[in-house]
Amino acid sequence: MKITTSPAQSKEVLKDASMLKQKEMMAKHYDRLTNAEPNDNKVASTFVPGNLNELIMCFDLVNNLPEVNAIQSGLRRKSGAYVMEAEKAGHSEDVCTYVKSDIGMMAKGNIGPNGKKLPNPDVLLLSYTGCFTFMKWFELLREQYNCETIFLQTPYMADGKITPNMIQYMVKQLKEDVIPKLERVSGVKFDIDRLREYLKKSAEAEDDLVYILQSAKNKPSPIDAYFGGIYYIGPIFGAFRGTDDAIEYYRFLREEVDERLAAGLGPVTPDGPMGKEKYRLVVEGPPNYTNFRQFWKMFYEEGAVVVASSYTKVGGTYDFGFRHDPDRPIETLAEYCLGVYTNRSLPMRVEMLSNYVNDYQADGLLVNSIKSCNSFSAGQLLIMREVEKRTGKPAAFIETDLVDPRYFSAANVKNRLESYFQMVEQKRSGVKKEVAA
Amino acid sequence: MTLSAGIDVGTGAVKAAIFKVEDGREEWLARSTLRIRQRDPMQLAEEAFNETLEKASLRIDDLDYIATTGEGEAIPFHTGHFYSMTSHARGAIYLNENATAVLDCGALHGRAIVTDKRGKVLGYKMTSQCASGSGQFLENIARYLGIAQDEIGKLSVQADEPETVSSICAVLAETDVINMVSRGITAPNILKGIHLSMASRLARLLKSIGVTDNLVMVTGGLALDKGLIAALGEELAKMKGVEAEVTSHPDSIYAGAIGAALWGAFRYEILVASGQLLKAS
Amino acid sequence: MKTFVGIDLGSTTTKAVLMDEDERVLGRGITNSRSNYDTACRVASQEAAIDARFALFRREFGAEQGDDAQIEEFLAGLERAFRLEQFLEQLNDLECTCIEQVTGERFTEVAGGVKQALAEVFRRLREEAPAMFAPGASRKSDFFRDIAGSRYLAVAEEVARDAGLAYELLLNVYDKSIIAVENRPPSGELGEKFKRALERVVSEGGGLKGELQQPVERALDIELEETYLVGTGYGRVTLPFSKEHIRSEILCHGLGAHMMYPKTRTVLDIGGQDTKGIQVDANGIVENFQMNDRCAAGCGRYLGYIADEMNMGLHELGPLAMKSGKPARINSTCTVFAGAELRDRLALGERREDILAGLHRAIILRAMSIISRSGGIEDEFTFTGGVAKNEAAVRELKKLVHENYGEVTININPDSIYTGALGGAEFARRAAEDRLEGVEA
Amino acid sequence: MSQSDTAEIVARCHVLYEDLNFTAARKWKDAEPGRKVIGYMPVYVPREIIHAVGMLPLGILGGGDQLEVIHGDAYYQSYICRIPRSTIELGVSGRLDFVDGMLFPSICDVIRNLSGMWKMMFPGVYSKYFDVPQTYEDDVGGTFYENELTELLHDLEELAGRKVSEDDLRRSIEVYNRNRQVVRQLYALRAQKPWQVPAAEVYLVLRAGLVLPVEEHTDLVEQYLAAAESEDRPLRDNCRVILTGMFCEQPPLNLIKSLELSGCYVVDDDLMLVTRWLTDDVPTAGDPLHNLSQAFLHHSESTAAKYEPNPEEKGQYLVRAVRRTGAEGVIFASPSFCDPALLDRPMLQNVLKEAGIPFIAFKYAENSGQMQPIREQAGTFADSIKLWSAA
Repeated sequence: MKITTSPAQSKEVLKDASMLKQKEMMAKHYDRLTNAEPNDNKVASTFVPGNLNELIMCFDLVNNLPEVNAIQSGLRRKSGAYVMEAEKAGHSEDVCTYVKSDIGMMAKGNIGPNGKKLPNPDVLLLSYTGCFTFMKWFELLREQYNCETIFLQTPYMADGKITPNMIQYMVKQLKEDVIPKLERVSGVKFDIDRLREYLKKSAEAEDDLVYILQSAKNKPSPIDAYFGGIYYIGPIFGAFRGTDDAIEYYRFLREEVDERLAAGLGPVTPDGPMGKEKYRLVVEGPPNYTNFRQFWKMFYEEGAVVVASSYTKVGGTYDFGFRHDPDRPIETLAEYCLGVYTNRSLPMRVEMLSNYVNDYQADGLLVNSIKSCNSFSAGQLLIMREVEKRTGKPAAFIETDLVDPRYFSAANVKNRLESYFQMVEQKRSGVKKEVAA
Repeated sequence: MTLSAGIDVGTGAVKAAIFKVEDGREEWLARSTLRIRQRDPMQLAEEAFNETLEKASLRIDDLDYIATTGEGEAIPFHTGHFYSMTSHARGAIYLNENATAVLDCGALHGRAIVTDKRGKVLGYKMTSQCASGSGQFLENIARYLGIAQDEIGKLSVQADEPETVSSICAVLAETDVINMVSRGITAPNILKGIHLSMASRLARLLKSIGVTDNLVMVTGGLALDKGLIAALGEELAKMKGVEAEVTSHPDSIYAGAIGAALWGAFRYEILVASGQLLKAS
Repeated sequence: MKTFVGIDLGSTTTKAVLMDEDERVLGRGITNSRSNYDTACRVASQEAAIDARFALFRREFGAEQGDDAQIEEFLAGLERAFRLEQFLEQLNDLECTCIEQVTGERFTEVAGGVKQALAEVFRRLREEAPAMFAPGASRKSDFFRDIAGSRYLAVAEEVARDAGLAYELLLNVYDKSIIAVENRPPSGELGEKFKRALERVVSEGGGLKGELQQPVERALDIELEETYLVGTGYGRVTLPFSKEHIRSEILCHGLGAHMMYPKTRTVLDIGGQDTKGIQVDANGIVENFQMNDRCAAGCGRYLGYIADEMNMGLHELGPLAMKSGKPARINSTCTVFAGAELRDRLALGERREDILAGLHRAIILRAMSIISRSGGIEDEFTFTGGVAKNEAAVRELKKLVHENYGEVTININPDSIYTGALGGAEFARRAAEDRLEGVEA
Repeated sequence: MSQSDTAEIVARCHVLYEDLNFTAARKWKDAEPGRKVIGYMPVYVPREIIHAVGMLPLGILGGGDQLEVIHGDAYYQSYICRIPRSTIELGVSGRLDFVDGMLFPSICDVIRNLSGMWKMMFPGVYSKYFDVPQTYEDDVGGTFYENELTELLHDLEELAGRKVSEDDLRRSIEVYNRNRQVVRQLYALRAQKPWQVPAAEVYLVLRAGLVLPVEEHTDLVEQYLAAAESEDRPLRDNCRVILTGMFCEQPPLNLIKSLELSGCYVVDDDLMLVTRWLTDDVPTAGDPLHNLSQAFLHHSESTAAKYEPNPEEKGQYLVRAVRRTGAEGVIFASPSFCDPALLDRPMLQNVLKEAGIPFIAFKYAENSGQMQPIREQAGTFADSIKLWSAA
């Protein structure tokens, strides 16, 4: 068992070796970003869902993800002040706090998690996949940075299928607009074989990711597929997909999970190995980052482990067989974008979550509804009801926000979670008593 | 010479003022204020207005312009109506000629206004939505804590470790406060916490309308709450790019009535000058 | 005897239910929740214990409730006398506390006058007290704060006017004192008070009542052992109980409603700051639930604000709203803006009863949404919580339930406010039973 | 055509506006067997196509301030705007039971997701998320959009059980061109004489177009135009403003009235954009779907739901509208919790600032009841323009 104490953060926090490794990778990436200017690297800002890391790498561009910056701000408890800063500048209280955290961060000097200034992007690659707000977000950034903005529209999978019209539209955009513009900005000629090479590497890491996420089908689950899952998806949803680093990380992680599996152990929490697995949950919706540990604790303290989550599919849905395909390099990028979780219709999401509840033998579905993200949140109450109906398992609903601490009410969330766990427990013992009688 | 009256119908009280304006000199002849307390505001407005007339030894016919503001649109005997931010802006400039920003802190809404030196409104914004940062909320909490209105400020400035109220909804925030009491947080620290959260909202409001190094005059029902003024000062000091100073005035509650009266006189003179109206005398 | 206690610590009131080994309710107690949760629990438990004594008296008489008119009359008299004793005790406390508050700057010149005025106020309050507890008298509420408060304010205004004093001063002294007095519940010497009350009843009535003294004394001697306690409700996290003594209010409300009406499938509870829709199965086990979100719009507290704004008692709102034939359309149930909306509409000439009726409808509409979220209404439907006592709210609820879910049985129990505490008490009883049987809790 | 006065026409429109059971559309449907009604949500759908297959396009813009929402709230958290919940309420309560299909155009994530909810909640009804391109090159976005239009046409043909010829489509385009012309005249008249054409009346007259057959609506607008021009109404001392930011959920009628009461004449607005989405007539010669696509790509209104590829152009449409109508200021009124409108707002405001055009902003919900804060803000705006217009 590789459990090490992290020396960097507060001393009591326990982390797996993989988490430390991942942290190193992230640190390296941020250094690359903040050193982009002296190193003469050009920077592309883009989004997690439908991000085209392989393509970006083809042009030697460094990938900067404003969403991840916002998450980092949330984890470092800076997002609250950033959001307020954006509101002071005239943004409404009502709108997405990811955007406001990013804008507030810029207003306050754009300092990254490593304490250094993040570079101004040379190009904004606006792929609005599964979320309309992205469009406004980059219009706002464009106003600020005044740099080239490349737009890639991913049609919505409203009818549960990818049509030839959609693929054709995306391929055309990529070939006629995105690639030529990226060539122009970077000064690097596009080499399709280079893209194929990266895509091959993506697929290799993707295999391991799927293995890791599906390990939660075991009892007890060796991973937490939500709180832990957020660490696991970091590299592949961000700037590492298509790199050797990612392959190595997921191989390493897979071994770690295998060790725990063999030993019949549960996930590792910030307070050490988790106790007895009492509840298995499927979680829909993003987490809260401002009170991440406190939030996680409400679960592991009660013996609740998340065995599957939709959030770990926002940067790509791999568990139904999709892999980046080097033989169809442009089409595969289009299919990847089309398939991300928030680009899927509500009936598709219901189907997916119901299957998770059944396949992972969960006690039920928990929806964490995020104030900021309408793409996720609008319709979640119906999703919840449908999944309940299809699986016969009870669901629960809590409300928080991604990075706005004003929307995290610990007492409120804990009250609901407790009620939910007690309800599951009561139902079980009710069943037990009936069986006994 | 122009004689004008301003009548300000607010949520808590009705204020009236009469002015004489001659060659740019403004003379405040009379004033009157009546608390509403579940009485008919329209009737009270008339009462307060009559009181000022009496104090100024004038008859209604002597007045050239009767201006209403606040919720006084329905007063039948008015010449014109000015909306409260228009009149508060003018009132603030009257009370302090350097006050080019105004924070009108009323029972339910906060209003931030920036003006030029003449009281011309350049920008403004109101708070909206939930009311956890409102004066009404503060009043409820104070009552709960057994503290009189006029004591709030004094206690608040004694706080050593203000406790912030987290909830967005006022009702839930009330529970927060009850929890604080049970955790042994002192009244000064609770009140200061509320003041700070109100102040933070109001400061954001000021910044968002472009207040930078203005002198901010606080008007409205909470203008005399020292605790709020102090908290505002603190919040503004924390804000980058804002060097604003906060001030108040013993006559701050009359800002609306003063402004309405002075705008009334101003408007009257324009109308006379442009020949749209013949001066009576 | 063994007793099991359920305490429901709500955001506005705290309720306690005392249960015996046979699942029978012995007593119920309620008090204002206040800044001090320990005190609220203590007072509610004490109130339940007092109520339990009356159940025990009845048992000693061998009578069921309502059986014997004479005994009922006697017990009612005894209760009134007991309440009066308690009221006078707290009134004395309030007076002392008020006088202590007359210090500091604002009183420098008027201290003497204020103290004199206070003495006069409390003299009048004491004088009128027996009438408030006379047979058939109606009181604004049963909480000391409400009874004493409303009378104090009225009497103080008169006294202040006569004495030429600022009413605000007397108001402030009261505001400061009432919290202290509330947090200092009446002494626990119940036996003594019962005896004094008994004497009062005997001295006023005489005759037969003398013979009843013995069974009463026997009942007073029974020791009530608190075998197991379960806490629930909003404030439960702050309760000084360990985890196994705490249940979520959802489970408690579900079970409590099931105990009152075993055929209950859907429960609506409108509390001070939250509204819950709960679905339960045939055993009272919760199947699903939904609560209001971060905003407390349309909860019980809303009516409190409205009552304050209209300067009425909470209990008077319903009856006034019932007089409306044409409820106003109210779209905002934000509690704090309720007052503004009210003023707006009054200014526009709308009638008070129509506005009030509209407000009641708005609350119920919001509750209907929450029920709908939790899965709708199935027969039978039980409505609990403080608002269930409000006839105007109930009228709107019945209408909307029937319009949207057809003919369903709607249960409303006069003791519905105790639903959560009742569930808690039953959980306590079961936990003790399980412990006895060695079953894991 | 008999001459009616404005009050009469407006009263008729008001009845249509308040009718949450859509009696007019029901009557149209019942008048002939086999008729079908296709509901659509804001902002834009190509109504010409629905018309060409012989169906009635029915604009569904939420429930307004008179609908009691009982079930709709069960589907949405408090931080989501109001229109989807009232729309669901309309559906669940049976008020849309005569509607044969629903179109959910690409507006935002909330309405997009509502399309999937509708599929699950009303499985028997045709429903489609109508995707539009956000890229405007003929070969890229244009081709995609033409394919989307073709798909919609095929779906509707199947639903109608009949084929549509190119001439049918051309005729429908012509009919809608005519409607667009009279609506443009109406807006032009109001910009010229706002006291003759109050904003609330224009709104009601246009709203009627969402539930009436287009031919009937064109007549109605013409009648109103004639009546409005012949009546003399008093000119008030109001300032002239453009009302913008409400591209989906519509404000309550009282809000529009309150603006004029507090001293603002509305000389242009972006209410119910579907009626003015295409800014010019659509050519009738040539391939009709291609023409519709071209009009969408190159001659359509700017709004928060669209991407603006050219940073120089961002918000310029507002400046142009101000110049065109002689407006003295802009009022931003946006639905609460509307991400696109509210995120767009700061950018538009920067453009106005640069152009020296005064503006104010506030939020509303379709069922907002308290107009006092709105009157106060609009009134202050009007005050400052009036007091200082010469200064």
